[in-house]
Amino acid sequence: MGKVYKNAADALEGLTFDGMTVMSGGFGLCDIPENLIAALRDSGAQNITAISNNAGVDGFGLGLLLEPRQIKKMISSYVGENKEFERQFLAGELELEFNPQGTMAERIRAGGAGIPGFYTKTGYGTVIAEGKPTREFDGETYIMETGLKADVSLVKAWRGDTQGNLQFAKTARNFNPMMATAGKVTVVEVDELVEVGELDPNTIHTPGIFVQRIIEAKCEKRIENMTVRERN
Amino acid sequence: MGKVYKNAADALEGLTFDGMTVMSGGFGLCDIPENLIAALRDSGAQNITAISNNAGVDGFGLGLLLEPRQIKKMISSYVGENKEFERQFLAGELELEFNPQGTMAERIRAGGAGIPGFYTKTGYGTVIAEGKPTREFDGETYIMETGLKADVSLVKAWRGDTQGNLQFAKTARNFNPMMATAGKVTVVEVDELVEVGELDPNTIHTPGIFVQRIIEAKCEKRIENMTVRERN
Amino acid sequence: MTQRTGWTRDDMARRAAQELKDGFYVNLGIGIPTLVANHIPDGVDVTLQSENGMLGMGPFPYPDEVDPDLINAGKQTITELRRSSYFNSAESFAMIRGGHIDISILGAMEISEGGDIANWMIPGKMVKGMGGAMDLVAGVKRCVAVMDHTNKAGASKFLPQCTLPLTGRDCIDMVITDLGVFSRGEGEGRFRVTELAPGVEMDEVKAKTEADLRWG
Amino acid sequence: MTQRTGWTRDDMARRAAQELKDGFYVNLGIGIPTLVANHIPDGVDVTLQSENGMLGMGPFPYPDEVDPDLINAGKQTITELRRSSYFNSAESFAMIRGGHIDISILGAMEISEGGDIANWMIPGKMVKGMGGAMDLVAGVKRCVAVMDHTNKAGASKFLPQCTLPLTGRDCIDMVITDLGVFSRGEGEGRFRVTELAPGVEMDEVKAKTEADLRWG
Repeated sequence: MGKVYKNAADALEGLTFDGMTVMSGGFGLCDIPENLIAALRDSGAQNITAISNNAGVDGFGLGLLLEPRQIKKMISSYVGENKEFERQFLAGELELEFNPQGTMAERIRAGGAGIPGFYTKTGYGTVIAEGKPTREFDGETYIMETGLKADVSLVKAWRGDTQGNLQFAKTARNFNPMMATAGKVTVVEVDELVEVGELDPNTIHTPGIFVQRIIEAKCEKRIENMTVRERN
Repeated sequence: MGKVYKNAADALEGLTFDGMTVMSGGFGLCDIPENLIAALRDSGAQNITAISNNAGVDGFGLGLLLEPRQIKKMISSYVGENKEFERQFLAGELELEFNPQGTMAERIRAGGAGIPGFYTKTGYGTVIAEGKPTREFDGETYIMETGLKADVSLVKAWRGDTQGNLQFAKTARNFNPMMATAGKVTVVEVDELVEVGELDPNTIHTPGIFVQRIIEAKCEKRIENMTVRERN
Repeated sequence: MTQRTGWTRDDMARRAAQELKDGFYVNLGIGIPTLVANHIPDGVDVTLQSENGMLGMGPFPYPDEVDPDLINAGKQTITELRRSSYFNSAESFAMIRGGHIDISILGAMEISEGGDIANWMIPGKMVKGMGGAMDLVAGVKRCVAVMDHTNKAGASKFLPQCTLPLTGRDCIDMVITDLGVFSRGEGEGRFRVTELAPGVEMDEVKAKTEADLRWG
Repeated sequence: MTQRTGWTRDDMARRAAQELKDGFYVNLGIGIPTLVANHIPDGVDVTLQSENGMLGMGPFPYPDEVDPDLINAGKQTITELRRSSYFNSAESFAMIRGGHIDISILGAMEISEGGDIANWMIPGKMVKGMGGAMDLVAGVKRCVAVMDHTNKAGASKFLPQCTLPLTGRDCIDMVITDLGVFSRGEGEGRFRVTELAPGVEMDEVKAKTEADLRWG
């Protein structure tokens, strides 16, 4: 029952198929599961529905899957740092479902938590609300959003132990913990794989129950928008 | 705008009133906000609706508020370690609303997260579902539960800094973090009050935004059910 | 009274422990299910969840290890393991409700032939509450109920319909009693007798069971 | 073209910063709102939230401090403060949706007289998405929009109804433009002119505003 796999290709073995739904963690290019995304591309799976806050950039992140046209549909809150994405979208080759970022985060949490639907004020009165059930609470109208799940969730963490307990670094946490809960199978790449007992049980962000496979892998960690100040 | 108060009485000053709704953290007697509960009793507030997983024991925890009959209604998942509770309930002096423990935890989280309602399978087909709206998702029926909020939340944490950032110890976390988010005003007692910067930002369980007032206080930390094994 | 045949409480716990598979995440209820932890087969590594917010529950502490901040859902003092992690109650029940726990073994007052369970209240008596039981039976992947087959008066607790208020509907996959094991697969309506306790004859089971089982 | 009167982008940011009170938790949008951080009044201590999962956002890093694991919602590299805390996106938006952020200052393409805001898409152009904007305007206690009063063609951006797809309905409490400040209190339908930028006359505001304000 070991959860530790040799490398990304190994970790995705038997999990990929045409028409699959994949969640992919990260925010912008910050701690995306780089190696697992590349292995998913190499698997050749087609017609993927990808749930990810962003769509990567050309040649990196989910951009890797866009070029060989493996993605059929994206569910995201913010895209378009990516020329190939724009081209496919404008040519009608790519479906796109925008979710408000908080709604998306909550839908993923709900999916993992066995909550099939919840009400939110976000998007009421906008195109986002079109076709969605509404309900009044205390005189205010809310729209119903549904839980999201995936066949496979790809997650990037800072440290993980051999039981799959995870810690995330700083703002690299973002969508990763919820996605870990919402995949039928969750595969994780970590900067540092440690023995069980090395992580303080009080400071684990994702308990190992949500993790089925884990690899240690080197990450490029690209910076999308380097902004610095001068020392005076 | 300092959040640090001298003691429990000081921290509740101006917050208590007849008919108020109070959330009180802890599980059993494990890390309940002992000192704040005692100060709430001393405030003399009447007709309190108390939201707490349990109701304390005679003379400790929420039991302190039961004896002087300050509680009108309890929302709990498990009670009755408490003779006075039983007496008042059987005499019809105390209203009691049972919630499944997970539904209760999620209702409190929802209250703090701006989610007025959500669907769950828990309790479907039981008395808990009576009178609640239902909805089908993928052929299964779920019941709707609503978010819970409080006028004041009383929370017990292990360590807190002067900005209200909190850490909880082991299983003493329980309901405390969600309750911190669901109070109009959240008052916290900690074992250890530290300076800002002493807690690792990566390991904070409750960010200070949810905490309005904080005190350091000595806790008795009663053990409800001491169970040990022998060294052989 | 004749000499008792069938399983003792400890036997039932031992039999329930056979349902645990290597790598499982497990929630054990109070009573007989607690004893299951003593009978986990060799080579089977499971992680115990405590719904008040812990994975990787360890054994009871030695007297000098007792920590008031470390208790299980029965409010007993416990210990942590190297693999342990802590989380809040909302996260704990997200885990339960979301189907992440592989198996729940829990006590029962009554089980119906359709897999309903009643184990939280007796009308007319002081009701303590359902705690996490309703969430567990609604959320956990597989639920195994352990109970005596009959009550003290000899009446069947395995019934066409539960007479006590339900904890959950159509959620029990296996029932282990002092007389044997009763199972139903995914999508099967009724239970089959899949095992008899030593010395127990099918006739005795039939005589003591009001529920309509698939006897064939 | 005549010499420009009214506020510059920096002036607008400075004016917006006056809305921050000591102890506030604040979310700043991109564009002019980002500049607000440079103008926080002395003696006012606020905590900046970044919706990708941080409270206590610090200034941009020195070149040798850059950390790829530490970015803001605009994906810019930032730093942490002693008070900082990190959390996941669900927790971050629970904070926003639950009304725990005191104020959001954000850019706008159009504002309606009823407090609607449009700031995320222009039909016919490539749409990048709303990111967290819809959650912010729906959830934060008080929303202040900062925008130029007119577009490059001189047409009013303060309108009876937004012509662009909405980000949120009836959610903006104050509008700061290059011409002045427009406010409405809790439960008030329309905005009042509460302040004019230096050199700006009410007639100019009236001429450049299509929205029906409470001019009185």
